Amino acid sequence: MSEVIKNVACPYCGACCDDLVVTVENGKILEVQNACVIGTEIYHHASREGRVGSPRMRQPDGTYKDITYDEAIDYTARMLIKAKKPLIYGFGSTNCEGQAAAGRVAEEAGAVLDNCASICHGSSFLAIFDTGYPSCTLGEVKNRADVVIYWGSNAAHAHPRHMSRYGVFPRGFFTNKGHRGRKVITVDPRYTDTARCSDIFLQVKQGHDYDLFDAFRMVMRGYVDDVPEIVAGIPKEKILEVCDIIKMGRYVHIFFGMGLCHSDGRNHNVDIAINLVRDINEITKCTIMAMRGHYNIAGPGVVWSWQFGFPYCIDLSKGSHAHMNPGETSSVDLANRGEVDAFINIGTDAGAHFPIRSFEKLGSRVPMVTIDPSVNMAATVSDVHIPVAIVGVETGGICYRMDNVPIQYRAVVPPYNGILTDEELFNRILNRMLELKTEGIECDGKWEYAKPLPSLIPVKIEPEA
Amino acid sequence: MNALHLNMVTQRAVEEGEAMEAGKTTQKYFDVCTVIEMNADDIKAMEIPPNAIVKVTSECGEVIVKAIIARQTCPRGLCHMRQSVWANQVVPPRTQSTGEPQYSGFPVTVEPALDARIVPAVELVQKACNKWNGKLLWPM
Amino acid sequence: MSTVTVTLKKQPELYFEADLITPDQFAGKSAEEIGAVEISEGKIKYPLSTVATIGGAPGVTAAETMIVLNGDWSRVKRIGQQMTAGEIVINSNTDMYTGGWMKGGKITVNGDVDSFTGIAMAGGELMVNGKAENHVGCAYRGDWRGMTGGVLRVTGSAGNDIGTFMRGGTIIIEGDVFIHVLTHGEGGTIIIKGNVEGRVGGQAVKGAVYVFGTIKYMMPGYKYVDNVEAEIDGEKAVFAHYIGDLGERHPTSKNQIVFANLYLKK
Amino acid sequence: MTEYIIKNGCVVDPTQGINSQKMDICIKDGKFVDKVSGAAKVIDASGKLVMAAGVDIHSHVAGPKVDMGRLFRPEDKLFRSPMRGKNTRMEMGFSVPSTTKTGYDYARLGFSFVMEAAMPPLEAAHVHEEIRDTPIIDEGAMPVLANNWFLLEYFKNGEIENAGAYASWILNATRGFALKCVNPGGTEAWGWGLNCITIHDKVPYFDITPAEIVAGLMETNEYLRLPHSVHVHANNLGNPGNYTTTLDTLKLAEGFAPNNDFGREQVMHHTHIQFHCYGGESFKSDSFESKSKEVMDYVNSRKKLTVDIGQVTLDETTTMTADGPFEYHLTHMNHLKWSNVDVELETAAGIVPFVYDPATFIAGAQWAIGLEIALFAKDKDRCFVTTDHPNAGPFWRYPRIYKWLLSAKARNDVIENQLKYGGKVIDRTYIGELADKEITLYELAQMTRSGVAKALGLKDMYGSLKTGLAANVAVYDIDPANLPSDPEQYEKAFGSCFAFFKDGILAVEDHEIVNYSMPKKTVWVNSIVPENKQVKRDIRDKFLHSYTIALDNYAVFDEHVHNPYAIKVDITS
Repeated sequence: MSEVIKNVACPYCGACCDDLVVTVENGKILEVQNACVIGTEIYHHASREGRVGSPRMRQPDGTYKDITYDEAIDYTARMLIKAKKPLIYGFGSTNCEGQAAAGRVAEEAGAVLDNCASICHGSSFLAIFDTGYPSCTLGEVKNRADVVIYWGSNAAHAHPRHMSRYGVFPRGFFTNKGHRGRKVITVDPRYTDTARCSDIFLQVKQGHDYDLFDAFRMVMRGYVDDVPEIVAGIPKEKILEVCDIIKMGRYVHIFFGMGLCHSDGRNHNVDIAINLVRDINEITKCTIMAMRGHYNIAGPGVVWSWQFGFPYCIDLSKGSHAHMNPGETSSVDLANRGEVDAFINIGTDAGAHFPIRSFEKLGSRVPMVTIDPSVNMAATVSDVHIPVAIVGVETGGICYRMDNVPIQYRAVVPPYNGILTDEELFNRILNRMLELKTEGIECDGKWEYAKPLPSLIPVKIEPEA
Repeated sequence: MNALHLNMVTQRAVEEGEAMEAGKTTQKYFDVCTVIEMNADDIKAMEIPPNAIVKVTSECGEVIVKAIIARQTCPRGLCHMRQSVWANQVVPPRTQSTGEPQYSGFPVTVEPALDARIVPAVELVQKACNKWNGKLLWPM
Repeated sequence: MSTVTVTLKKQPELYFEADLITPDQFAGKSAEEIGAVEISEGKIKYPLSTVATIGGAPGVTAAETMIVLNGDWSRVKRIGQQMTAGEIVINSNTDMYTGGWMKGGKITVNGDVDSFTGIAMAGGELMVNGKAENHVGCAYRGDWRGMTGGVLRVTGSAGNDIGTFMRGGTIIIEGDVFIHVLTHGEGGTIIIKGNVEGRVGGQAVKGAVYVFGTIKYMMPGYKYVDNVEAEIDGEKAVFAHYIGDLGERHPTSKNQIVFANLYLKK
Repeated sequence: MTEYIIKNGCVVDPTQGINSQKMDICIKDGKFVDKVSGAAKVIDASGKLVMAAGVDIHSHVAGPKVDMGRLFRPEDKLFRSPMRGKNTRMEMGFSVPSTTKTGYDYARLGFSFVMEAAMPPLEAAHVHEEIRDTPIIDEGAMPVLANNWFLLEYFKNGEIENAGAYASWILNATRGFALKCVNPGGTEAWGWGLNCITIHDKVPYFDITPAEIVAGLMETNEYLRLPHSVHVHANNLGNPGNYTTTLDTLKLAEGFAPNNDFGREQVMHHTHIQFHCYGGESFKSDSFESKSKEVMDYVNSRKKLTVDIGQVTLDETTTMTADGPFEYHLTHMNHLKWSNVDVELETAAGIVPFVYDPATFIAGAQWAIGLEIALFAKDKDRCFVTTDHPNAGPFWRYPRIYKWLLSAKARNDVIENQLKYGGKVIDRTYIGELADKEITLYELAQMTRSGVAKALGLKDMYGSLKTGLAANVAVYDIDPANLPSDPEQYEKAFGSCFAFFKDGILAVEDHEIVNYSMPKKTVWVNSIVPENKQVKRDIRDKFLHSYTIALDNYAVFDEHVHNPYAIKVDITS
């Protein structure tokens, strides 16, 4: 008998659409309704042949051999204890319960705890540290906003249902004309599919958003005459036209994305955007929101802030207190500088998404464990790969949407092959660490690193056939 | 045929997102990510046909991909690669001490390499990590 | 002044953190006690004597103590952190946070430094005979109180974020700088002898920047007002004087709006 | 189970009229008992003060804005966090402590129950996650409702039964404890960048006034017979001259009478009233003045009101409130970073760091006003010590406030030596008139224990040493028979209790946290009302058209509520 499960929240992007309808039968997913193409793919992936059903360990010939959870947990626990400064990075697709459990493990391990924001909206965190975050929940945009700006954000691709659920098209309480009542402005160096849905497109010169924001702020502060004729490739008259739309708006909202965080200046592109929002509030209501990537990438920021006071890049190696300073304690910098001696890649794929010049310094030098439901690039070079249940498909839990609203996820099928959830896995790693410590295993400061198991010596490169 | 010096951005595309969720070892992921999106006039200026194979070189590496006319228009001088294993072969790891690599806005040289082989993701990553044993364990 | 010489013998696998290598910590201590000062690498803390040889003796107070660091300190962070008096001479490159939160005394680095040099510096003198990376004399994350005093000089080039959230003191970069100078500044002076790529004085409320070279991309929010002649860091020159950032808030004093000032050598 | 006897302590318990009597307190199976066997573990409390564990009526300790306060202030941690103890987890943060530090610090102060002051219903699951990770203390949380679209509409139409049915649904859905009112109407107006300053300003579109909202909430509260009264943060917080708004708001209580089975006597609790007792027209010392006397004269004359003080502690702290427009106003005064979250259909929140600098006149005046309120209060069972943590200062400064209240000398020391404008503060406030006034330990117990528990409707759970109640008790290094001559001893003793039992489990022994893994409760009110089809329809409709999450995903799932303890209130029977 097939069963229809309603109001299922989608484990793909930060929009966390919670209106999916999933049809299942005998633990298999038959159909997914309401999801975008990417979300649909996640559910189908769960039922696909060839999933990893057991922890596996890399062999000398580069193949993998199944091991038990106990063996995988013991390896991970020893690695965490022995390493002088292990890095636990990822959590893009982990629920908050798993992230909280990981926090306890990291504290016990004296690890650096970091999440994907480190290479994504980390710059936004830096900006929020410096200027704050005048924001709102997505319903405010839906119900009130009549001017919506997508700045350096390609929602059409990265958050496929964002525009229809929140940003552009929905009819809300005070916005019952839907998109006809909204002015939509996109700022991007490329004419993206998001720009195509907009009333106005500002083709900013790549890397010069900061200058354009400054010009906007000058207009808001009344220095119209002093604005140069062209700023960042945009003619002054166009800037003034957009500023007029903003000033006439009843409720203005800015969504910003990687275009700001990934280009020169990083956090300052965001903090000047936030300062523009402060300026606009003198004239009319305005809020801003980071287009967070993964469905629960806001989660670790929230959870670790209450555990340690910092959202990411948390160095717990001192044991006495937590320290955070991105640029030093951020995963990519740690990798670049050779500052960690063990690596757990969890719920992400550093192998695919770090610059290879950063990742190779981890992948070729330090013991590595990947915790992820699927085979990803990091898993293909890890010493141990531990599969876990897919959040939102095989286990529920709390996840934070891009606006930090907690969304309660549901399991629609049981975990494949009885694999563990992230939370169960981390709790068992913690228990094993405590056991090992009572057995006298410790980080003893010997210069050689905890020896990799004999079977894990890196495979020698053969010349290409 | 000419080489071009362009400004590169690497970002998400829905095709890449969908393929990624299907699996990074799949043919689908390979097909949608091994491309560099360029302005049609830039491709013309290189004197290559669209969809020709090119070599993209940055300050820190190189990668072989197909040059296509951008699905989402790039102005001249700007090119785009979908964030992926291939894009990250050339993304500079420098972070300006913020933790974030230079994913967008770095100079690249694009030159024709019509006979070059586009390398699968696993091979690229395993080679970089000194863990390549000569065969793909995850056939596409 | 009494001198302690510390020669690093053992290199870390990762990085050392040496926030306890300051005249304040060394003053009045015996050789044995200095040898017991902790230097950490990740989770592990080593007595200094196990990784370095120590010679000489400190003074009774920090002000009477000079520390000379020999050997290779390029993988050592936090030297001179929070020092209040005395002197440190580093005959080597160093890593991050050199002279961070320092309040007094003098540090001389005969080599290059990494990022966060002189972070939130409040006083004293920090001299780098080499180049620096990013975030020179900047604020700690989230703090609106950046560098508040002292003099920080780098003879070579520097990266981005020079004097972010600066409120006082002087930073001199003799070489080139990439982007972001005096961003969010509310005081202090930054002198750049070389060229800057851009973003000079963005979101600055108050403070002054002198640039002897060129600025490739000027912030739109800066407005030319006049030419001024001044002697800056021993060099007399005529500067084009700009005020800004017009996009930022500014206080008023005696009914006059107070801007940040940018002086670009003509 | 383990038995304990706290021997020879000097006991203060206003709920039994015990004032500094030497007696033993016995604990068995987690409860206070009359006697224990000879096997009981002895805690020697001779020469020490024994009180029921403290109860906090208003503290921002868990939830989205508290966490944003942590997140966006890394500098609040830098060089300002204690080093990790031997048996405890890391403790991070000065003004907004991490959850572990929150639990530990409350235990060190000898507190057993803390009311989270503002829970946005949409984000209730977040509050409960943090409660799970806060050790030792029992907690409850109050959903913020005074700008809720449903209630604005019901109040506008005078539909109290519908309002009651909705409020009851919200309490159950969020596992909430009481009806919280923050800047009634003003926060909804903030959705358009506006505010409601007086209680008669109309809310845009909804065409209702703050006065009608507050009255509606009181009527609803008594209709539902809830343990706690409406918990009010009035309009016009923090502005010079706002005391008239405060009096207008307090007077709204006159038409209502308490209706409950929990022994609660008030119909309105006005929180952090220090921020609402300002006269004058500006913050300048020639205009600003204290109106604490005017407000407290009224409060003293009305049994139906309780207040807490919201004492300024003269620290660098982090302000956070559902009063969104106020925080916007504040960021324009100090130019520091500003966070804001407008929550769809419900509420908002703003967060701004703030330095109460003793070198400014205004911080000194605010400091004085809080103490005046406590000292003017005639009935100490109706006036409670808080800092509106972390708004006026962090909660772990309570011992310092106790010191200022217990010792006139300590207070005068601040005026003379710490405040730059002590003289001006005396001129513009009443603190000089109260120069000799001191409270007693008995009164302190009322203001931090018995009175608080009664006002919350929790007198049968907390704030008392009566036999049969859960054994929550603290022992301090103060000898009531021989009070310290140095007031600093008060701060030291109350800041680090000698021993603390949570539900009969020893959490603090000899000033050290020895156990933080005991079960802790989430106390909530399970309100039961007659079935109401209209309200059900309205809820469905709003979720269909206005909310961005599905109705089925709104109520906190059972598995996300940690160790729930429901207080059932059924008005159908």
